[in-house]
Amino acid sequence: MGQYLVRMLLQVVPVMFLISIIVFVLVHVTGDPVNLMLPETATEEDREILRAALGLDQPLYQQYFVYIKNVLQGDFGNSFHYGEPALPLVLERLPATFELAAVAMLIGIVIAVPCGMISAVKRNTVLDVIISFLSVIGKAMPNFWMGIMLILLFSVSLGLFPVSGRGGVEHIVLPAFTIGIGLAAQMTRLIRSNMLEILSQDYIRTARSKGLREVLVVGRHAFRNGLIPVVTIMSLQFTSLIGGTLVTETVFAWPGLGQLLVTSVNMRDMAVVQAAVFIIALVVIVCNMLTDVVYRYLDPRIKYN
Amino acid sequence: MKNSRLITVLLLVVLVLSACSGNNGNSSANNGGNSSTNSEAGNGGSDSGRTGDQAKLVIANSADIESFDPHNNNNTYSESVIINVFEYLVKNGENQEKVPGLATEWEMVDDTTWRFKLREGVTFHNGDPFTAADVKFSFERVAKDSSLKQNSYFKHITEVKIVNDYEVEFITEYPDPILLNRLSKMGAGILPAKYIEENGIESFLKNPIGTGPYKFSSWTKDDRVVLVKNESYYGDAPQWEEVTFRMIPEAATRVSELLTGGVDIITGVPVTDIERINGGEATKIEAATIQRVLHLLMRMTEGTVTADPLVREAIELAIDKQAIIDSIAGGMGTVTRTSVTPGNFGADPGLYETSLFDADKAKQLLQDAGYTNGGPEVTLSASTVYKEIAEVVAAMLTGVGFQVNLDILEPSKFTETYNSKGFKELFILGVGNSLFDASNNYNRFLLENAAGETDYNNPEVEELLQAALSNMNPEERAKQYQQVQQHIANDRPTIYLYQMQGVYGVNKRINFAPRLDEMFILDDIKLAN
Amino acid sequence: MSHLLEVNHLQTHFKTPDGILRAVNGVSFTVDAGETLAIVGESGSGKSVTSMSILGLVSDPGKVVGGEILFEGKNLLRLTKKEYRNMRGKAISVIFQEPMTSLNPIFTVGFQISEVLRTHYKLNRKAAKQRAIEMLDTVGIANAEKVYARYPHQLSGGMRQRVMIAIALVCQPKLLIADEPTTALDVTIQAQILELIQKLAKEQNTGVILITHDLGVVAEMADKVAVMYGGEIVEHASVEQIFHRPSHPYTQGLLASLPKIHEDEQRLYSLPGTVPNLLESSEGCTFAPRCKFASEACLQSKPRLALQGEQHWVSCLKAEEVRG
Amino acid sequence: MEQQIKKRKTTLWSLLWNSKLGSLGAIIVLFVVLVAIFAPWIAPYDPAALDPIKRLKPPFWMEGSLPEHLLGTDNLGRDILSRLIYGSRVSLIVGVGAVLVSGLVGTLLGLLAGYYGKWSNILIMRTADAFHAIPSLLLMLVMLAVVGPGLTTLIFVIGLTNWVSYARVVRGEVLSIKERDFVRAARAAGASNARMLFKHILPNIMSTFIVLSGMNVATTILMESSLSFLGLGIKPPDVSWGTMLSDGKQYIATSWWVSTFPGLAITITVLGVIFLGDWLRDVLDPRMKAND
Repeated sequence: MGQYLVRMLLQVVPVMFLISIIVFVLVHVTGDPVNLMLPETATEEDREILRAALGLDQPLYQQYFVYIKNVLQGDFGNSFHYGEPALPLVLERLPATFELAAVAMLIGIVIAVPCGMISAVKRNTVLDVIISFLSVIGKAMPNFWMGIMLILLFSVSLGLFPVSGRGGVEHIVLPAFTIGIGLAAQMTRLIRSNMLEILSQDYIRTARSKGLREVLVVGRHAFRNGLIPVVTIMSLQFTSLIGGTLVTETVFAWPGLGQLLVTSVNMRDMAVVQAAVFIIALVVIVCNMLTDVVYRYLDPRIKYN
Repeated sequence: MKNSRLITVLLLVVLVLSACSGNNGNSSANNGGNSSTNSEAGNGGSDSGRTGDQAKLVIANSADIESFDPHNNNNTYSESVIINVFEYLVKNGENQEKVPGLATEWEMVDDTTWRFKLREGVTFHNGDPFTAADVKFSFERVAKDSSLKQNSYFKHITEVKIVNDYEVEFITEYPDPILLNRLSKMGAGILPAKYIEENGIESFLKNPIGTGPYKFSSWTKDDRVVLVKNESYYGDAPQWEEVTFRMIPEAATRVSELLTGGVDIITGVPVTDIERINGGEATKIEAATIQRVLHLLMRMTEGTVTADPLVREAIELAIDKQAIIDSIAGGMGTVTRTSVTPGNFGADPGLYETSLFDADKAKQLLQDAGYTNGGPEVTLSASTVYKEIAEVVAAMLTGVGFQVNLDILEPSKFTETYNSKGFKELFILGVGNSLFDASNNYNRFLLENAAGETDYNNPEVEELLQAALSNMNPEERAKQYQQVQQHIANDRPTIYLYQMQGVYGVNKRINFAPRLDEMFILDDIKLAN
Repeated sequence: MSHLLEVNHLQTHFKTPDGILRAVNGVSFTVDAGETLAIVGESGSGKSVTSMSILGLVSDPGKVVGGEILFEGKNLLRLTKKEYRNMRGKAISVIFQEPMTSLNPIFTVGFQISEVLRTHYKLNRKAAKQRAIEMLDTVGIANAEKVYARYPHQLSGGMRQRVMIAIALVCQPKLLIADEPTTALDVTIQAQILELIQKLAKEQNTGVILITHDLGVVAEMADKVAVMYGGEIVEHASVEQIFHRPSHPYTQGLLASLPKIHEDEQRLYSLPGTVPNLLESSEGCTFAPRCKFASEACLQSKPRLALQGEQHWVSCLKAEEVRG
Repeated sequence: MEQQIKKRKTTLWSLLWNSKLGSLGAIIVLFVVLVAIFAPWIAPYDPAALDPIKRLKPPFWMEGSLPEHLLGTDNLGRDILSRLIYGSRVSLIVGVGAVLVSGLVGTLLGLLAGYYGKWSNILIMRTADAFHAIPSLLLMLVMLAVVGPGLTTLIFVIGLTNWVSYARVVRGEVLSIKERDFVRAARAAGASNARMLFKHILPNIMSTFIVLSGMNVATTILMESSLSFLGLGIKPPDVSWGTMLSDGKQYIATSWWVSTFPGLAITITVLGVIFLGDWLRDVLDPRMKAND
């Protein structure tokens, strides 16, 4: 186990290194931030001074080394928009996005697991067709569209939930559902096809031949096996949510990472973008490793070798 | 046995995840000091901050403030919020006349020296007294540090001399007829010298203090700024216990918040929602003219089609500005042939509330200019903010025979191109004026500034503008600017589409009169009855 | 005398988009306690569907549409779902062909054995474990206690099949269906497993239906043999009769390839032609297209299962000619 | 024999016919493709022709509608039906174009990684991991901010951020195909690398490629609308469903038709693509699960 973790960590380093290069290149092709940082009245001289101050007059490889050195010390530079260090700016947004992603995920699971299983067990019945159809529609609807609709329906017309912002439990319902419905749609499809495959396995036939009740056959023997690939997919979806909630965050004025990213990209606030990409990448990698551990725990066939 | 194992795994995952987010919270608490603890207070207070609570006000803007540093801010949203925390020496009165703020009296000693008497008995939010040292500190900071966004407005202030604790002298590099205007705009906010020198600017920005009627409570970025009443304010007692500025980027969401009573005032109401808000039981629309005038700037560089005055005239005549206002702006706008609108120094009323439109003549002009088959090809650039307007303008130009390439740029790309003077023939620019002075409008046509942008070059105008820059005689100076306006209207390095209005949605429990300068002066916002 | 199991004119059909597939088309046979019936045939002949029909586990889109299955005189097809479920694993058990995939990979073998006990006898955890370990011991697994906590992937194929046998026999069923129980195993293991099944069946006086395509196995184990072809039984007799006096050309074909079995199983099926299309109901004998004895008559009318000697049933118009 | 060949030819069609959802998907996709191709002949108006006076007129069955604008007009008085018809072009071009780009890049890299292995494998797969760890929408945001939006850039930006799934799947396929007998035999017979790749391996991963692409077209169409929402979509005078939808979002409460029709168009098209894709998956590659 320990050895396994060490090996995983050894894999993470080159990936993070590659990410640093991708990010560095991206940021440097975005061009000269100086034009955006200074007011329109600034002279060419002002620009030169700022460029030198930012180290932008150095050769590219040198800039990269300086950058890597700083990053290793946890210094991603200052956000020129906020005039504060970039890393804490990113970190203080993480909880909001985490919260949203986690609740959305939960909603997705709560909807998708029963729907997917019913759909598979009752395959080709009317119920299955309805669930399949709804899940395809859920997947095909653009996120922001659904968000605005939910606001109009549940807040403006019915007055059940607050429109936007982050606050009490009632605030998270609509944004989490906006994301959760999309997730549920995808997961339902996945769980259905997974369960279908598992229900045709020999050991399900064995379980039935033992005289087990169908609930146990499905709930114990099929579900547990069906869970294994679903865990992987859920982790994939969760990690993609960390950077992927930005549309929903904008609609619901949810102060998470997504909003910070949109603002920062629009402002060319590259220190923040870099820090955010790094942090997200790190979260993704950590989640992947955790998934791996859970996966191994769930499936006794996989050993740590 | 198996189940318990599964549960353990799931619990473990949840624990690790929550530990992760917990850590992040902690680390931001370490780095963010007060802001993170405060943000929780802010969140908790949000429900009680909803309308209905008499002493609490919630305002929704479309963008977050940039920072609590009044010297390092460059947008109106920021100023409209922090103007309640940091005060200026001089304030704008109802008709933009200068009235006492933190300075009670002022006089011009000579062309480059101004003396200000400071208000006594004023304290910062931490209890420190406000004195001449704070004025010196504040202005020398913004004048000397070129990395501050407001620096360029103040860099000609060479020194602030302390005469005594309550008297200062401003020394400028050259005669500045609009120094008072500068002292009443963003960038002129007074910071606490002692506090900053003791704690450093970073710590100050996390827990900013000023002299204003409202104190900083919390700022959750991209979410909300919460201000609370300054109990020891020297002026009339502030009337709101707590004011929350929320950041809601989506217009549809802002409107929904207003309609459901989540907020009291929203900015940037889409014109199509005006009827809906006015029809709402508890909501109404308030609109007011603002300083922003939409320009259509034209490149006069040798060799471009818009170098031909006939073409430029055709462009002005081709565009039906009133129609644009009536449709896209929902009637909320004023046509103008100058950007120095009423309320600004040097305005020429003869050019206001008037516009030229004659599509037939525009066609004729193009014929005269030699475009007999196929009109000239022009590229029209605009930011996505003005996308609709650009589309209509393009259609109108196409209508009289132009071949228009529409070039819509995402805002920061637009700013980048603008700052590097990279536009082709035409571009649309919204220009505000926080100085309330014609110089702010016309300095772009100074030879030096116009080079590469419009390449406007009229020696007469250049002479007038240069003279007005440091002319300390107001009447003469106003005349000079009025002459410039006539020239610009004839030369057309730019034409004006219209002067915009700020459209606000307001809960009926509130009386709110929107301002020309788009500020939220919180104590002017009152509970109805 | 009433038989342990009596299957009469069993018909199991599958609905497919292309029409109705008659997988089992009027099959009848009997099994007595302590007796072993072997059902032989190529894959697709309907022998597995027959066994699943008896277990009541024919899955969609298949359905038992006719006939009766009398178990101890009771018609299983009339049972409620619950009654049927209570029979499965207790009175009637099954051993499947694939020990590799027939055990659930994420549960310990112990759990999977005691699960049956707990389902049918409401035993508590401890008692079930006790009994399961005994059973593991019975099926010849050394270190039963350790193996109890193992996962299937940690066991060899032969061990897993022993576990399957343990699961099937732990409730001492009256009827055991062994569906090609040794096909997937090494030749050396095969014999051990068969021996084990035989031994335990004798001890418990269990009736066994052995489904196989391996005539060698049949010779060793069976008392009676039913040869299936195209969803029908084409020959049904005692094991001696089948081996000494095969009366159906298909049985003969199977026997003819017998010596080669141990070299390469593939050659068992080297009969000319292919498995019949069960979608089209032919008027004549289903085997006729592949039969070297076939005549016009064979293509015209369908033969019926007819007594051709003592307890020897054959469904062939030319049975006498075939027997030679 | 002849009969068998005939049977095989009809198989695909009859299979499609037998799958109700599959044929529904095929009909939808075919319809959209035809509309896109024949847009200039079908559309009643120039999609860019505006008339601010006739703005925000409702569709024909509602009060205040104009008979000449069947589905009403948008915020600038443009004909929504015409814009929908023309918008299908951009949505399809972006959808298919981006998928082709990511398919080509991903397949190529996947082939390299799988076939040559060793260093190219490590480098490519680690890069894939790195790309995977960066949220794709963010990547697109940055790239679009650099290049500036436009049809071509949109295709390339979406395409270049989505290559990872292709690379992974193709590499996996190549690894398993490489071990199959016919490939080993060909290699033993001295087939060149190029010949191996193009003659033996590429044809074998075609079905995987098609199945994956079906899924991706749907995702891409949705992505285009998300980018439009963030202000980085197609710029006028070009029109896409995504831009129509996001332009109309502020009129949802007052003039629902402006955004509802493009929203429906996207939903229905994606529905069609998914149905068709599911069916293709079932037919071509039953092993693959809906891992989109």
